Amino acid sequence: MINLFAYNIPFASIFLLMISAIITPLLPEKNRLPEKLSCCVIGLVMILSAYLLYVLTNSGAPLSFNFPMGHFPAPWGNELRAGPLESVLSLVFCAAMLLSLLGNFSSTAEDIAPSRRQIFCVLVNLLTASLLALTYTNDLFTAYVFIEINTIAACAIVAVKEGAETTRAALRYLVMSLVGSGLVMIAICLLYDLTGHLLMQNMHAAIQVLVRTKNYLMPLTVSLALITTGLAIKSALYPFASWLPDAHGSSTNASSAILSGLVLKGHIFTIIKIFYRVFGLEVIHLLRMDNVIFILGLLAMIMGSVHALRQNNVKRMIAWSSVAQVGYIFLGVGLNTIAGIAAACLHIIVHACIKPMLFTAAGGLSNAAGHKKGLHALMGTFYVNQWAGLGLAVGAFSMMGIPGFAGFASKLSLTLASFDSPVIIWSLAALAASSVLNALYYVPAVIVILTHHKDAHKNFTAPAPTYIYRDKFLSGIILRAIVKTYHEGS
Amino acid sequence: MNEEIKLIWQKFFNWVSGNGPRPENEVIPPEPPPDLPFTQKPKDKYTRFHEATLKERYNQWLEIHGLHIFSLIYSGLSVLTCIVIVCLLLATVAELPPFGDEKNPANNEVIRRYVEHGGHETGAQNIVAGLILDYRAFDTFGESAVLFTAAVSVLMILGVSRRNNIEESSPDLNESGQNFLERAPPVNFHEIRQDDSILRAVASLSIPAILLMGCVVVINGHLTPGGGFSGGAILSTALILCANAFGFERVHKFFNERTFIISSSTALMIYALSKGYSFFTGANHFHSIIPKGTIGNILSGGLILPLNICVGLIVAGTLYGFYALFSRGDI
Amino acid sequence: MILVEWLLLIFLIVCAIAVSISKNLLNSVIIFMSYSLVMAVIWVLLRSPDLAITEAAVGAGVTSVLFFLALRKIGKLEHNKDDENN
Amino acid sequence: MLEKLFLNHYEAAAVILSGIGLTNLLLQRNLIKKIIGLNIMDTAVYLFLAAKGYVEGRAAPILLENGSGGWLNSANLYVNPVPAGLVLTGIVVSVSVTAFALALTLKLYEYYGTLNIDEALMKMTQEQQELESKIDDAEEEVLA
Repeated sequence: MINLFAYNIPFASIFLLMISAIITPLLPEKNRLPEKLSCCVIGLVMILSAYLLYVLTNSGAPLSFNFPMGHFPAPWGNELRAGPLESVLSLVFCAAMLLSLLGNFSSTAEDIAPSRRQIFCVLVNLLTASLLALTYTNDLFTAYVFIEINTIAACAIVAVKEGAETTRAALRYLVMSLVGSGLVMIAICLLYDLTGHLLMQNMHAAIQVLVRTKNYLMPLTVSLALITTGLAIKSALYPFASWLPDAHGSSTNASSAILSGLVLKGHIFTIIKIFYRVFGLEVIHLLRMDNVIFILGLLAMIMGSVHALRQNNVKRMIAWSSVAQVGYIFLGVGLNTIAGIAAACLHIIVHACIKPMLFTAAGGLSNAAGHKKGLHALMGTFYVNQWAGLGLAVGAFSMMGIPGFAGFASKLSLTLASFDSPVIIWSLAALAASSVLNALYYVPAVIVILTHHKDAHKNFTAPAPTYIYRDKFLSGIILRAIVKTYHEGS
Repeated sequence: MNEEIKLIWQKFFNWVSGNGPRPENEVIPPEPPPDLPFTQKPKDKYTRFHEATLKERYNQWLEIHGLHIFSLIYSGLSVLTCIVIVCLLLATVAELPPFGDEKNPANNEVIRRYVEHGGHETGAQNIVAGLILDYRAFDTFGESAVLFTAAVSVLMILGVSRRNNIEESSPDLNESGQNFLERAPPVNFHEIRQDDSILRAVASLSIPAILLMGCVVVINGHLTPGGGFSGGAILSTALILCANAFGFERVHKFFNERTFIISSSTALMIYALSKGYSFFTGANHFHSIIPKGTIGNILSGGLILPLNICVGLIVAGTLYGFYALFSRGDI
Repeated sequence: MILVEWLLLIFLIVCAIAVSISKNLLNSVIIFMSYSLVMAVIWVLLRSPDLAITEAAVGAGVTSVLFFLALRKIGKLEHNKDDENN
Repeated sequence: MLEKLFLNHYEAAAVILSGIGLTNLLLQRNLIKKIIGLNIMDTAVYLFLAAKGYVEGRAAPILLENGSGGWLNSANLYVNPVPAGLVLTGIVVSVSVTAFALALTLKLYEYYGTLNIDEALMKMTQEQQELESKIDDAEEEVLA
């Protein structure tokens, strides 16, 4: 049995974030107090998650436990479930959130008016709380409610930077997300009707019975298809990803970092949970959803990179690259093996760490170039803001999958995972093609920022703040990746 | 009779189209013609020209970029998708367990416990109230958080931006001529204020009744249908009516942005803390000190009554806040 | 009783179609309001009085008021625009 | 199949309504109508859920007195309370989402003077082009 303190951490982390969101509007706006408070709380939650991970992996306790929310046991009340994977994800989410906030501390001040900044903090806290709730929850309807919080908070975070473009992007994002959540809601209703439960393990048992007796196979397929489509829209799988570059490209740097690093991941992890915990991999295979996901993942890997190649705006380029990376994750999910899902989780973590860094670095570079976002305008910015330049380079190498960087580990595990599956040729070809395409747009970007520009001193403004946080971060990633695969394997 | 309906329609129409009340033309309003709803209203020359050009420019733009076909395909595809979805879902529905049958999978041991033990486990007579505020309270907490998120976001989008813009008007927006609203003078109280004596008389009679009704619905949430959310919505209508009849300044005296934020944050905080206490004690198998009371009494249901009051406060404040923000961009 | 149910359901569908094809936003909103009211009645038939109260207060009340306010504000904005440009 | 649809008429109606709502949400160019479509879809889903909770001949889930001071708490007397609870939550969610979407729509109208996202996109791209050409001109002047 794990100790009482660690046992309460999942609940405590969600509630701490909620409470800090609730009291933030009451704080004075002076001294950027709200932002400091949210950073502190997110940092605290990060430490708590790390401790939970430590306890879960080292104490010889059972690897996961259920936490009933209230006085009533499993099928009657809500429940949280925490295991190593959940605690790793919450640790990564909190860390990425904290670093995105700290790394963009000054650009946030430039982009957002003070009174909006306070609300921005409320939204960030709510977003983190909803992400953690999505990570820990064991109940489908709770997941739906927190998906909605996530949606509203994410759209509001896009719109937090005032301007015509962000408003349009936020609306577009909102409409697409609402289509997604509508589909998810329909699917949850169907599943509730078929199984009579909302809790994941009870649903799983009921679905196994239904499949064994070959009852209601068609409604099951439809609900699976609907819930997958809904969440795929929200997590920007390729044909549904048209909203992403707008939303991520136009908002303030902190928002882009948070959105593309974390919000997408929350939805993807929900899909993985539904596949793995609600339906079970055999049922997914039986209902043919794995093939669909696999093909869409392949498509996203290629098309995301192709779109990214055509962009001139550096933030939009990185946003389209997110679409390609989401494709990698779905490729892993579509392999429909334990190894595939482990690789997908690993890529979620890697991408959640690197994408915020890329956005932060790109934001820092474009600030250094006088708030221009065109790729050619960034020429030589490395020499103005070395940390940001280094961050962009490291992130780019990692995205390309150069050995020694974090992206390599996840691409390697994806490759290894696809060895067992009959579709190995396709997945290997797509991995190779996508890596080459990644290189085709990331390498020129790195070269551009490294090229010495003789007018550098004239145009460029003062360097952006330190990005030192970013690098410490990265060295830990590979280590964590290994820990993670170890847990999935065991 | 017909004339009266026309007159009422006219008033409503004027209100919606933003022309405000016209107490002086109680007899027969001269303009605009009553049958034309506001979207088809003949507009001033410039606007019509402007909208026409916008449409034209839009069509041209579609053609230039070769998007016309794309937009047609998009429309066709979405209709097709929806037909496919409807057919698929209809086929699914045909396979689902039959309607109203008691042997449906949903009527399982979970429901049995809710009904059979719900009474003494939660102390609430209304099973739904016990369900959402005790058994599945985490969902409901999430729901309040959704409302809070939306309130804060709408405040940010409509309220705060306006305040900032008036204080430190951003030059780049005004230069491009885009932001015509920001150049409009800020709305003052007098402009919206209604001098309708009938409305005032009716409002002063009905506002206490509505408030009472709202309180009854909130406080009896664990005994009868209703509860924090519906009661809060009723309470907010009393505030809205007050603002409409006596002007926003009256409401502003006791309910402004500061009180809005303080009241909803405090209520949500009480909600979170009390629910957190009950989650904590429940999960750790500690004894909870909250008495359940006897079913059917007003003081029963453990935490449900205070939680309903908190939710009612949040909802009333938030919905009035939405109203105020939408109608004048400030609370 | 069955007949009433069917009538109400058909009314809902007609309302939904009318909302989508009506050219006038104000009409759409009013039709949507009646849709919500009928939905509240149906929920009473389905033995869910809690839902009926909430839907009547929220769907037919608050949501419609928000739509009206939005339309009104758009009308108002157009007026401002006209005033400024004339 | 048709017979079963007649049997499940509430669900069938709910499904058709949600299809119409979804069409509106996807297809309509006008944002206000999109949002109405969203509301139709949401209420349709709630109708589906509420219909799923209904059981023929049972009472609303509020405990009835049994005449001797006790409560009738047999599970065979009341309809399923879970869908009602879920729908209550869902209604709050949809009204919050509606308010938020309408606020964004108003903001869009302030900026672009249109309720159509595509027209707004067009306006934006054209303005960007104008702005870029202006910047180019300015740069050329500086260079000259």
